[in-house]
Amino acid sequence: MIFPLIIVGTSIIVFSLSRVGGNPIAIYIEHEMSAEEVAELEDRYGLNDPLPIQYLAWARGVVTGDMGWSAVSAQPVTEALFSRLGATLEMSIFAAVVAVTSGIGLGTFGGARRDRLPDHLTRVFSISGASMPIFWFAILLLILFWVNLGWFSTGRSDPAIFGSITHPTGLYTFDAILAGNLNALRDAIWHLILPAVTLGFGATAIIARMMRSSLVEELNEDYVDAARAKGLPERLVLRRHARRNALIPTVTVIGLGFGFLLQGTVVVEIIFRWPGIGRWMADAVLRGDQATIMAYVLFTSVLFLTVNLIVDVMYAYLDRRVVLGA
Amino acid sequence: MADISTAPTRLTLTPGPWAVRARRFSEIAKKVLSNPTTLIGLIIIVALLALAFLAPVLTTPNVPDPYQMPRDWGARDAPPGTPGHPLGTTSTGGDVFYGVLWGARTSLQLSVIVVSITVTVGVIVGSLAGFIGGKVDEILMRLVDVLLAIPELIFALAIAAVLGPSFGNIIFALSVVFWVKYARITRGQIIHVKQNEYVDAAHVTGDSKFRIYLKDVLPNSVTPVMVQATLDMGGIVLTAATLSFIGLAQAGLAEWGVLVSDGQAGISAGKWWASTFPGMMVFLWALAFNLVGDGLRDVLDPRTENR
Amino acid sequence: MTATADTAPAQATIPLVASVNDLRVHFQSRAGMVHAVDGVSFDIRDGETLGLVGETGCGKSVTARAFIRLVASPPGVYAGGQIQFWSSETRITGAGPVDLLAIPHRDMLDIRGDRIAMIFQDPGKALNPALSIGSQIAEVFYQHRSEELLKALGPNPSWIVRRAANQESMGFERFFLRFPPLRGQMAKLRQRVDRLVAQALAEVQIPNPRKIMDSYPHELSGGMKQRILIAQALACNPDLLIADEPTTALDVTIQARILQLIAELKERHETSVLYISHDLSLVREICNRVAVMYAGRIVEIGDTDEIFRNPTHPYTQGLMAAVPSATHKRGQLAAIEGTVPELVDPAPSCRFSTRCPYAVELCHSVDPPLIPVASGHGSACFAYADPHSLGVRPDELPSLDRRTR
Amino acid sequence: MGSTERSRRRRFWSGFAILALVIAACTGGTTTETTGGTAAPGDTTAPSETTPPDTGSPDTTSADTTPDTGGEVVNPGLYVHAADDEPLSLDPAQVAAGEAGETIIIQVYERLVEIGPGGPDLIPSLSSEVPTVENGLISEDGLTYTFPIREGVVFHDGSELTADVVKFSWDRALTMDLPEGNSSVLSDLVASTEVDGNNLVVTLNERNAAFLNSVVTAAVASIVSQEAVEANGGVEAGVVNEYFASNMVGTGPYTLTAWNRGENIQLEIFPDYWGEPAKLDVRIDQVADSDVRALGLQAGDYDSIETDPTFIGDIEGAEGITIFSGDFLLEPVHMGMNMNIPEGALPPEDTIPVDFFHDVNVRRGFNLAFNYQDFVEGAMAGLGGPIPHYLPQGMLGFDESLPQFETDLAAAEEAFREAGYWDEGFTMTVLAEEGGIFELAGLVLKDSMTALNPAFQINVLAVVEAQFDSAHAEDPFQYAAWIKNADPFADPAALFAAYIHPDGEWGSVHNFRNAYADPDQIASLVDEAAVELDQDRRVEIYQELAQLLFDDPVWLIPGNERALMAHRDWVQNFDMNPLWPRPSLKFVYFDK
Repeated sequence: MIFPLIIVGTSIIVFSLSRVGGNPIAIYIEHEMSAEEVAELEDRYGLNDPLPIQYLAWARGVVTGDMGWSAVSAQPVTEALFSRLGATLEMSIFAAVVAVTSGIGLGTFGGARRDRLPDHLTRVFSISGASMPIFWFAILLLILFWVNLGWFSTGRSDPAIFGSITHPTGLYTFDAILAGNLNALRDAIWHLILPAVTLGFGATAIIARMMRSSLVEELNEDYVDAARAKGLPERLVLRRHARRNALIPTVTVIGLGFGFLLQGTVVVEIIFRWPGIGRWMADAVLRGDQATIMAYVLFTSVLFLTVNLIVDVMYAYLDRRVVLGA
Repeated sequence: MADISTAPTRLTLTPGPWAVRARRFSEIAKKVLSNPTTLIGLIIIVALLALAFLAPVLTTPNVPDPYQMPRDWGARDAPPGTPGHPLGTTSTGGDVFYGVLWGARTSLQLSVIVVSITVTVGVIVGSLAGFIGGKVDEILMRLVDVLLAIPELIFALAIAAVLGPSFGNIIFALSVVFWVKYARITRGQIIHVKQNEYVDAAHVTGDSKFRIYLKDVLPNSVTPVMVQATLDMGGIVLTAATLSFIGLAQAGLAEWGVLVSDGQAGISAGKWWASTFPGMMVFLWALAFNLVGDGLRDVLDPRTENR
Repeated sequence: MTATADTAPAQATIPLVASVNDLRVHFQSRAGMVHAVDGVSFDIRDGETLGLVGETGCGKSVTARAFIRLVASPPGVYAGGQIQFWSSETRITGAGPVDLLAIPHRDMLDIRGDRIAMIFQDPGKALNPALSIGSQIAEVFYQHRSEELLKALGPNPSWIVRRAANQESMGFERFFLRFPPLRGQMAKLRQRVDRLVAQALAEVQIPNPRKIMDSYPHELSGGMKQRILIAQALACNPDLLIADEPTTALDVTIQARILQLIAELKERHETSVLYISHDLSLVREICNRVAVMYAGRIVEIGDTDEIFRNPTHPYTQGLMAAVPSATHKRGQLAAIEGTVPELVDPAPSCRFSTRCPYAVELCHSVDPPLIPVASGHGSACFAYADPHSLGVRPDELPSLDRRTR
Repeated sequence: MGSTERSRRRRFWSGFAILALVIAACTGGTTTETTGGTAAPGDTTAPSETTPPDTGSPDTTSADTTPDTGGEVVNPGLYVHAADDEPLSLDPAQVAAGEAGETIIIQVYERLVEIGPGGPDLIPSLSSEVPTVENGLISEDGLTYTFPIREGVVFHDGSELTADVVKFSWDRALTMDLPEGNSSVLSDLVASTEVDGNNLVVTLNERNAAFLNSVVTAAVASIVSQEAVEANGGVEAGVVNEYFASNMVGTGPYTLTAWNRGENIQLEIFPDYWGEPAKLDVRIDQVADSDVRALGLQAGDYDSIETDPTFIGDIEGAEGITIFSGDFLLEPVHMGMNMNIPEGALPPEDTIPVDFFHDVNVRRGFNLAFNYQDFVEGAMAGLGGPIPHYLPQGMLGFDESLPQFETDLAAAEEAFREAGYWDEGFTMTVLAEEGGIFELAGLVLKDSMTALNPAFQINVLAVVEAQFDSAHAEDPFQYAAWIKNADPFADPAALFAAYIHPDGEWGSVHNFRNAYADPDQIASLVDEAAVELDQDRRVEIYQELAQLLFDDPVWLIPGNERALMAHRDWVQNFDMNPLWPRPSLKFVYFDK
């Protein structure tokens, strides 16, 4: 099992990034500080110890859940991370739903009409999602739907509505459901739509192309003709037979898509004022809050790895031909 | 399927005299071009390259550094069609037309440099791992796994933030991030190809390992790398643009990302041109290379995933 | 001219199941039109087994698929001819024959799997790996026997159940089906279907059908899968069974069993069989009549023993010479030197003339029709033609006693 | 205006057609594909199709605030300000000067005296009187200040305000003495504080004219609830108080109700406020992206937004929006010249010698070559102006007639010829903070120098805030020059101490002694002015200094920003005071 090995490796890279070149306490340093004050700070954050010691100290912290103080959010890193994680997860999940449904939809649509006009159109459409500079696209959406139509707003919720709601899960939609507050639920979903679509649109292509190519392959399989030979209508041949099997390899790229979503959140959260870990990272980068950067990068990669692990398991489960472990 | 079938079968370059290989290539080319979307992509690419190459002709290069936007502080936010500023100017009086053209040059430079660096490094590392195998393979691949575990943009962001926002540093950051995929692809291919009989045959005939590598293994590992490189040509520019948006870009550089993020506030007040034109360019650039890459991938290896 | 006229005056009294007349199936390709099947005519009589033999690429599978319009189009094109079909079930086709190439799509759907069933070459590929055996066979019953099934549920079952029985359910309907009262009805429905499936499996001598029903294809042996496919094909006991090289993918020991099984079931169900194969020895064992195909045409057709005793067409003779045995796999026909001609926009000529040792100019310029050589035995070779009717001198015809090269 | 406005809109729409298409394609396309894509039950994107957009939207209010109907008030009773960055801490003892936390602190905490809305004049606050020599609250020697503490003031936690609490608050900051904090302004001056009945008596260790304006009014001097502190971690030297880093217990017109990090900070009207109560609740949204701030203002969701001259021109003239441009900020943009470059520190591409700026001609050359016109009219969109060395307008001692640099290429050429750089030219890297006015100042400098002489190469190294600050904190400084703005100082004494005095903060870092013709003269003048209580005399001294610094500049001062803010028309009695920490707003005065 190389999983832990990779995590350790990642943590080392992350750590060295923050030490080599990066100034771990850049954020605390104001330009009118005197050298003594800087020294004092460095001492407070134990930067005078040799690097390996510092690493071990940090690593111990990571394990024990103490990753230091996140200056950009004026909270302990762990606290900040988990208070913001919900936001990002929620957006990513909704975006994933958008990406997967539209990806599979487009892929099926195109694959079933292989090399005909609809196929080409869907391909261009889905790929244009992956080629769109998100930050630009998002602004266009805001201009149209916020300023000109006033349908949507930025942010994660309307504080007036959500002020009264507690956040046991951190996912506003669930919190709203738990609170049994329909208005809040609608508000939460409403704020989710634009960011989720923007983000999901980007990841659609990955899934769509995989879905298409595997559907094309499946449609060439004998069992599809066999199904036709039974007298099944095309609808069933496509839905129950070809697509079901095409979905299996498609699952494998969902992990890839998730990575795409993760890095997309950094930009999307800036523009839609989404209080998630993506924007947390962006702030940290601009203001040099190394403790935050380290925690974020490490956590993201662990998340990314985990998702891929899950995907592999799912794949093994879905594909009857693969025997788990073998 | 019917005995006489026109179903696409996986094409890979088979070994042999260059004549054979050339024919394969022309076959592949035919197949690739038969897909209209790929064709469109190619056309766009050609157009963009033309812009890049003609930039010095169509505009008067800014002295001393043509990659710096020429700023006319007097004519800020001029709308398209203003004499001397066909596409208008930015809020700092930069000529959008100039930015769009030289931005194409910047993007070309950026992507070509990064791709050639990453492909070289990636292929070398991947070859070592795949061909030598054993411990070397083990170690290199763990490294690759580690690097792959960090999503590209985020990794690039972290590096660029540490290095500072010069053009060179951006190139460096992107190179560090993008070589990994090639290593993995090349290794996979080589391991796959190594198992084919003709390599054993070569062994029998007593060719040196390196000769076999050059003659048989490498050429057969080229195609997926080619695909990935094409896709990355677009991805790199997109990533770079995103970095500039977040704030990591060389000041005053004629680069699309910079122009877009500088011009955005303007859109809301009706000064759409400053960010729309460069935005469109980034979009077209990425779209074109993605279309072509996707087309290539469909023909060359329909099932390869890019990780 | 139809095959019947030439080859079957004697047995004309035996009713026909299908009659293929000048069937032409072409494929669009970059090079041009590929004439995969080019004017094929033959009959299938009630209860007989007709073997269709020829080497790979001769168009036999395409011909077979044409019966249920399974030729992928594009690139396939039905360029001409008819396939007359006499169904025992007038429910679908009405009285008298129908042209399978002409009837509307939904009628074809009703015929597929119900009146005409097909067994595929590779049982491993012909079963959906993601669905359980039971559900795959059940599909056939739902598709073709839903009315009967619904009757069992009493006077008027809910429309949702009805749609479910016809496999038309939408997502939300499946949701409702989980709750009473529909749940009960569905349970009953499933029960009955399962019983039918079990019967079908039992019939192909599968031990412990219930267990097999819940298993997935990858858990079963090739022979088992082929049995399942046969069971699936005969589920609605069709009038015509098309077997496309059903044993090629199996190893020899199992081949025999499967063949025997097909033979038995054919008797029991009084089904006619169109048996496609490149393997003469197999054909000899199980077929009443044989049609030999070459490059998209039938070169010789007749009763099995007649053909094997007295092969008249040079190609058939070549095949015989290359005595294939059960152990041989594809490719043993290389015994005839030369290769199959390009089928792209072919000029009128005997397709075999490029390889035929006896060919004369005539063969290179004119298409030979099927010429009766004995009762119920036709051969597409000018060697048996009557020079007068063709208006040529006798020495312009080829003679099988003198090689021209 | 109106007509150009309309034509601009038309262009907007024409250009917008394309974008609308793209968007329609995407949103529409995606949803239809979603339904067509899969029959899976519980399709999550369903709402986007089922709910009719504008009626279903929770923010229907913003639905009718498209720019065309700017009139009607959004969120009545609530004032929403869009800020560009988030506080690092809300603890007066921890927050650094010019840091976002100050914005909140001045709303929620109070000081003994405050700088009034009008301008530099002080008004009583928790001290019921402003000490002056006249009312006897300042001793003749100017060393003792007496503050009569206001009666009947309660903290947000209900506890009473007493002189002891005031003393406690100041001592707290001094004890904790966090490096990132600003406690030095207190410790530098305050010798001792005693409680005398209901008065707080402060003794200084030297006369200081700026004590009230720049020390007593500083965020670090805010009064916090002693009870609350002792209930939550108390006071520990050099240790951050995590409770007070994110909670506030003060006496101000606002109470802190919520800090949703990365999202918003919510302030509520404090009902038991001793003074004129606030009229609007306040929400400060964190909006990192300037474009989004501009859009939100137009959508009407924000009443005012953090504004930057670099894009103010863009929202200028949008309907329902007013650009407030008030007095000059007291933090001029300036370029530091390093007379203390370590050998080999400079970037490889730099060709200048380490003693480059020792030569007065070089320093004058830069000052003469810089294109002030381009910077003020271009980069600052006309919302700023040049200033004389080193007295920003609005600062005590400012005078129109003081000598100021103007672009004079001939003189600049002469200066550089004099210095001997004219013929071979030079390349110099200037460090600036990325984005916004500093980067632009760098670009203007670059353009100015190449315009003067193509052989003069300036590389603008625009780095993110973090890198700038850490580079900036290094002593000796590793680059030849940098661009940033001065820290806001209410009184010239502090300003000159930091930026002019040869042994001051920057005097020592950049070693002004290598620059000034007569450093001691400058030093003595600055010192004298700092302790002089006679305002007229101070003015004289500063103006004399201004003249000296014109002949012998150690800074290049591109210009000075005006206090600048874009806000909705419906905000009533909107006002800014540059002497308040950014964004120089006190919400208590606003209504809408």
